[in-house]
Amino acid sequence: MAVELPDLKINIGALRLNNPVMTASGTFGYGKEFASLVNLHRLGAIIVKGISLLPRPGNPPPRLAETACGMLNAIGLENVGLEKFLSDKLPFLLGIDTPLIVNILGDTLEDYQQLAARLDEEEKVAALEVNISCPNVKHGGVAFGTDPDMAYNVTKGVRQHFSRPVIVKLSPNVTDIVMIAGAVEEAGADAVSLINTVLGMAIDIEFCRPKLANIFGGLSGPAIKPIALRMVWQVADAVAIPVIGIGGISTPEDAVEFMLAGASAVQVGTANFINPKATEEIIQGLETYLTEKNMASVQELIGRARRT
Amino acid sequence: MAVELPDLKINIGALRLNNPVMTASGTFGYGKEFASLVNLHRLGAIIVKGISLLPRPGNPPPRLAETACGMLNAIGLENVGLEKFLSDKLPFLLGIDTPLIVNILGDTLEDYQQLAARLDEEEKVAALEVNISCPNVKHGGVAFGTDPDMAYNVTKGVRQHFSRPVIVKLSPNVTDIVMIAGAVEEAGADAVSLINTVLGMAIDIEFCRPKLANIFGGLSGPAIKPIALRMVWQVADAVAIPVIGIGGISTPEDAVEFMLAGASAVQVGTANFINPKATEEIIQGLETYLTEKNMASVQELIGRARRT
Amino acid sequence: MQIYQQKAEILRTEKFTGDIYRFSLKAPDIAAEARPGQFVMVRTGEGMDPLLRRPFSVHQVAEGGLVQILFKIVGRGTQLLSRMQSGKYLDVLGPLGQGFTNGENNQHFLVGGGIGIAPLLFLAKQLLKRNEPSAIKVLLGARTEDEIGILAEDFGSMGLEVLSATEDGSLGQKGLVTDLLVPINETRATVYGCGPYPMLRVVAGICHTKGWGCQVSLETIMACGLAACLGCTVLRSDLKGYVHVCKDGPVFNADEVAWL
Amino acid sequence: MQIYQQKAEILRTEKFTGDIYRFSLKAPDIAAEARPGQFVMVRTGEGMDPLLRRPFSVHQVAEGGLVQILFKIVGRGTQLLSRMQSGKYLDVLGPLGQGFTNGENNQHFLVGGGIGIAPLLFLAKQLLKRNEPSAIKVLLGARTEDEIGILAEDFGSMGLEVLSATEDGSLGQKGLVTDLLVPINETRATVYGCGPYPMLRVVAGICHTKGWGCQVSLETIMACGLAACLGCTVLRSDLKGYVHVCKDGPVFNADEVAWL
Ligand SMILES: Cc1cc2nc3c(=O)[nH]c(=O)nc-3n(C[C@H](O)[C@H](O)[C@H](O)COP(=O)(O)OP(=O)(O)OC[C@H]3O[C@@H](n4cnc5c(N)ncnc54)[C@H](O)[C@@H]3O)c2cc1C
Ligand SMILES: Cc1cc2nc3c(=O)[nH]c(=O)nc-3n(C[C@H](O)[C@H](O)[C@H](O)COP(=O)(O)OP(=O)(O)OC[C@H]3O[C@@H](n4cnc5c(N)ncnc54)[C@H](O)[C@@H]3O)c2cc1C
Ligand SMILES: Cc1cc2nc3c(=O)[nH]c(=O)nc-3n(C[C@H](O)[C@H](O)[C@H](O)COP(=O)(O)O)c2cc1C
Ligand SMILES: Cc1cc2nc3c(=O)[nH]c(=O)nc-3n(C[C@H](O)[C@H](O)[C@H](O)COP(=O)(O)O)c2cc1C
Ligand code: FES
Ligand code: FES
Repeated sequence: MAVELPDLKINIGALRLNNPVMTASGTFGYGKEFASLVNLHRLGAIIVKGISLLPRPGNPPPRLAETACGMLNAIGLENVGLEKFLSDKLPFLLGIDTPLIVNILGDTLEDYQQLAARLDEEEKVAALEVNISCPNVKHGGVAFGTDPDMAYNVTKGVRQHFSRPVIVKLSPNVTDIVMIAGAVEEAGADAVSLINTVLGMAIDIEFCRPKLANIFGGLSGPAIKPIALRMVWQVADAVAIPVIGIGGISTPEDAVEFMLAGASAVQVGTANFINPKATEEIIQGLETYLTEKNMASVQELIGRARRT
Repeated sequence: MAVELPDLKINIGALRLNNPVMTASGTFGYGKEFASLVNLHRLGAIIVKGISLLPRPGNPPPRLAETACGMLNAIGLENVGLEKFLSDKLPFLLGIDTPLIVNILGDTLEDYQQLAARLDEEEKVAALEVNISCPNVKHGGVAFGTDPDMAYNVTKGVRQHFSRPVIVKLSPNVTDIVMIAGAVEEAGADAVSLINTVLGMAIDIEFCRPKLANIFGGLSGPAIKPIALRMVWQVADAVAIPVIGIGGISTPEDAVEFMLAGASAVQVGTANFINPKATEEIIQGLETYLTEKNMASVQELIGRARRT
Repeated sequence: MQIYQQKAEILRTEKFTGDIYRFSLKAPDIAAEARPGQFVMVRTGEGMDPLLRRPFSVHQVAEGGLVQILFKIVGRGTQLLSRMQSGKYLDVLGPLGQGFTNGENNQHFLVGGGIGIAPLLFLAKQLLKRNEPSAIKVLLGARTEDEIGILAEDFGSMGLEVLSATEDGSLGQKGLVTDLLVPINETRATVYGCGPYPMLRVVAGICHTKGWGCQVSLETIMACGLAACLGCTVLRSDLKGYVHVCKDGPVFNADEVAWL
Repeated sequence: MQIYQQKAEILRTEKFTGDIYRFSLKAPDIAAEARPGQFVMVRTGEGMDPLLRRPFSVHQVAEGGLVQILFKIVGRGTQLLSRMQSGKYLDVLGPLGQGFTNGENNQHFLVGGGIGIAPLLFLAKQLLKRNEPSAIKVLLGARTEDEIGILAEDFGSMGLEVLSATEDGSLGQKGLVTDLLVPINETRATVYGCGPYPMLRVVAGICHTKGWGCQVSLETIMACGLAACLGCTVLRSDLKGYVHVCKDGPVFNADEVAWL
């Protein structure tokens, strides 16, 4: 008797994924870095390091600090820039039979629009993920993602210049993430992903100074999972578009939690550093969990804990 | 030759403490619970469980869930109420030669004012700590602490009805904690303490439901330390009144970090559960650190990492 | 009541079948104070993850300041604990909570389900000080023999009658421990129950029907064990408020709490 | 280049004085690929705290698929690691980064400070394949004999001349390892330096003055070791951008990086 494997396929708007497990931007390089450790073809989607129009050198070191069950990073959005991404990084990804999602960031609305327009020309780019946790240089450096109007405008701009799905990635450093999610939904986002890192810091008590040259950094890893899960729950309650859960996901059980809370898919971030095979193990574990629970499709998980 | 011990004394406005280590509200009961484990006379101050005008039964169970390097609680502000506090709990505390700070909470502005007025009559109450993370029932349940105007009004109300120092305890679940801190300073707070717990949740994947009956709960413990430290740094930069650091402090090193970031004192919360002797060990460890660093007074630590 | 936080040396570790372990800890202060039904809070490691202490009933106290705990691996904390070796030290807090009280009745039934048998050996010893062995019966239930086999022998060697029920019939009667309780005809008896909540609910029901005294030891998730966090609540029988397991319990009269 | 994530059995642990340990790990894939100067990322425990892997140079590879690391306890991760016993498995990722390259010059100076000597044994073996023992000299520095004593013997038994300097004079010359370098008169030489940043800066300066080749192995805090997190940066010598230690290094030509 043939045993039916559960169906892991999910859709994020028009985006069809073989399974709901993606790599979080900035934690998986441009894919190639993990080629000898992970079967890239097996992933739900690959999301690459955030790309800006021009290359960015990033922040001075130290850029990293470890914290309890977490880490702080102040990479400063170092990246090779759009052109070099297209010429040096994209060719390798063309050979990988997995949807590619490009994470974009900018200093201004126009930056985002230009990135969207240029990436729209590349068929391989299945979707964009718009990082709105960046400071808006024309608005005194307030992050796009902390103001509903700015979040609306960025989303709208990208939406108008990109024909395939647009995912907007939300910042957790806000009083009311539901309000921001609502704004980007209204602006035409096909999905939201959350959360980006939580602003934090650490101090070196020997040298009496912040551990990061940038003083502040983004907290990620298992420590932030409860915060991320809460926000996913709140947003999934409030918007009609799919929600992608991110934050501390390290095991299949973590991924299940996010899907039960209402996420249609998940991203694995910091866990890639600790266990480069995390994504594959999570995909495998999801299958096992569904089998044990006698569920035919991973879609049955989505929001299930909110219905009981 | 007599070795000079470093001086641990600090002031929070008019409040003079023998050392900067206090117990965080809700994690040390009413003091008596720890009497056989900690020398209560040795503490900088004792802050008791939050008191409301009337007793509160709190939330249904389960109220607790463990997370990575942290825990979630949804106690629901269970407490014995003002009268029973005065009749049953205060007498024991009168016998302890350590400043007593009463943490207060309410549903309305009037609640806070009444609490302040009644507690002003008790000489033993050296200061109030005003928990503004509670929902304002007259404002659709939005937490007082997430809106600068409401935070201002609560502070002002308490200020007018209490003659000794008023500490306002800030919620981290906001976009801009500096703005809230500024509002309460303007309203006459003598100090701010931060942070209260971070809103989070956890899901039981066997039973497919939130682990807490209340769905959401407050995240505390080492996991939130980087967030707390960042907020202390930001607030200490912006206000002139003393800042009291709270969040994941478990070791002397943690306490030093908060003081270097700008805190004049610290509170130990969740660590009391894991190591009931944590407060005493932290006091001892601060002394050792200062001795090793050749510092004569703990005051030299305050904000030191912000000056280099 | 005095509570101690002690670094207790692990003097002996025993592994039973069914992922059950018994640790003997050198904790003289706690041993001197502990009473049957009380518990200790144990750190399962040095790091911050897992963060919280884990509660375990005092399984027995013995000569030389020994405190024993009997535990089953059910998650990460108990897993870590099970790997500790003798010679290492555990950070133990206790004794905590309210234990069993000696029932007024002439017949005593100790009813344990699964790892819930942990505190009953200590209780039996205590009861034997004031009662004839014939007045004490031990009823043990488990999924399979593994989980209670050894303990059944321990009770036997104390001269107590032991009745067992296992779900798979591998020891004693096939069925639930509560099945053993139903046919018993006594007018005045006290039941001391310890085990999973569904079992205790049935035990409470049976006792209520028969008019017996019933003391149950409840479990909840705990953060402090010290009545400080207020996290370990269960609903009171009047449905109007809560009791706290670590302070008002873990042993309750069955009619103090709501059975949902 | 192939990178492996392996569960490597700890076959042997050696404890030296000065809180230094040498572990021999069974990691055949990594052993087969590793080159001197490359490193591995090791999980120091199973839990989530400490979270990140820790980088260690490949100290040696040996017959039977063995990879050795030599490490010093400096914090929590190395503390945990030091307590692991043989028979346990470590999660090891590697080999990573760019190692040393065989200098073109006829004289080779291996300069190690403190625990920085870790990768030099492997390098020495490699250089010996293409060079006479007389063309290779080892200069070791440390605070006190403890930290380098054993290793000095290892180099000696390979037939290499070893010069030592200790700050307390307990082994070799009293002073810094860089003091040993200054008086050497060679026109064409390559220095391979490994140790604390201040030492490497001096080494780079001396080599610059003397016109020698200079390769240094740098340390930074790392999260991934895979060129993915972009956290392990050091400033480029043109001051206009950064190199990444885990990908472009850990071994750099001294003139590639800024010396601040
Ligand atoms: C007063 C008291 C006395 C106890 N005595 C014993 C004893 O003598 N021997 C013994 O083996 N166990 C005893 N327990 C239960 C024991 O505390 C739990 O099994 C242990 O905390 C689980 O820890 P873990 O890290 O292995 O599991 P976790 O990974 O924390 O959890 C695994 C599963 O167990 C559940 N769980 C966790 N903690 C508790 C808890 N405190 N109560 C009920 N369920 C829980 C979780 O919800 C989860 O489903 C007692 C509990 C209490 C409250
Ligand atoms: C490429 C490379 C190769 C290395 N090879 C070796 C080796 O062969 N043997 C050896 O003993 N050590 C080596 N190190 C250093 C080693 O990685 C650190 O000592 C270790 O990570 C400290 O971990 P910990 O948890 O014990 O200390 P922590 O508690 O994390 O930190 C203790 C102190 O060490 C500092 N520190 C932590 N990590 C690093 C790091 N990666 N680089 C520099 N300083 C750090 C911290 O800032 C802190 O001051 C190497 C580092 C790198 C980058
Ligand atoms: C080193 C590092 C770099 C990151 N870079 C980016 C980035 O370029 N763009 C982005 O949207 N998010 C970035 N993130 C955020 C992650 O994608 C993710 O949202 C966050 O780390 C939370 O998930 P985690 O806890 O699983 O890591 C970065 C995170 C880390 C740790
Ligand atoms: C179980 C529990 C109960 C708490 N009750 C209160 C309270 O009544 N009033 C209050 O202001 N804060 C309360 N807090 C918040 C703590 O005082 C503290 O701000 C928070 O836990 C962060 O510090 P920590 O990480 O050291 O625990 C409570 C925290 C916990 C864990
Ligand atoms: S466990 Fe904290 S009050 Fe009971
Ligand atoms: S350690 Fe992550 S890029 Fe080098």
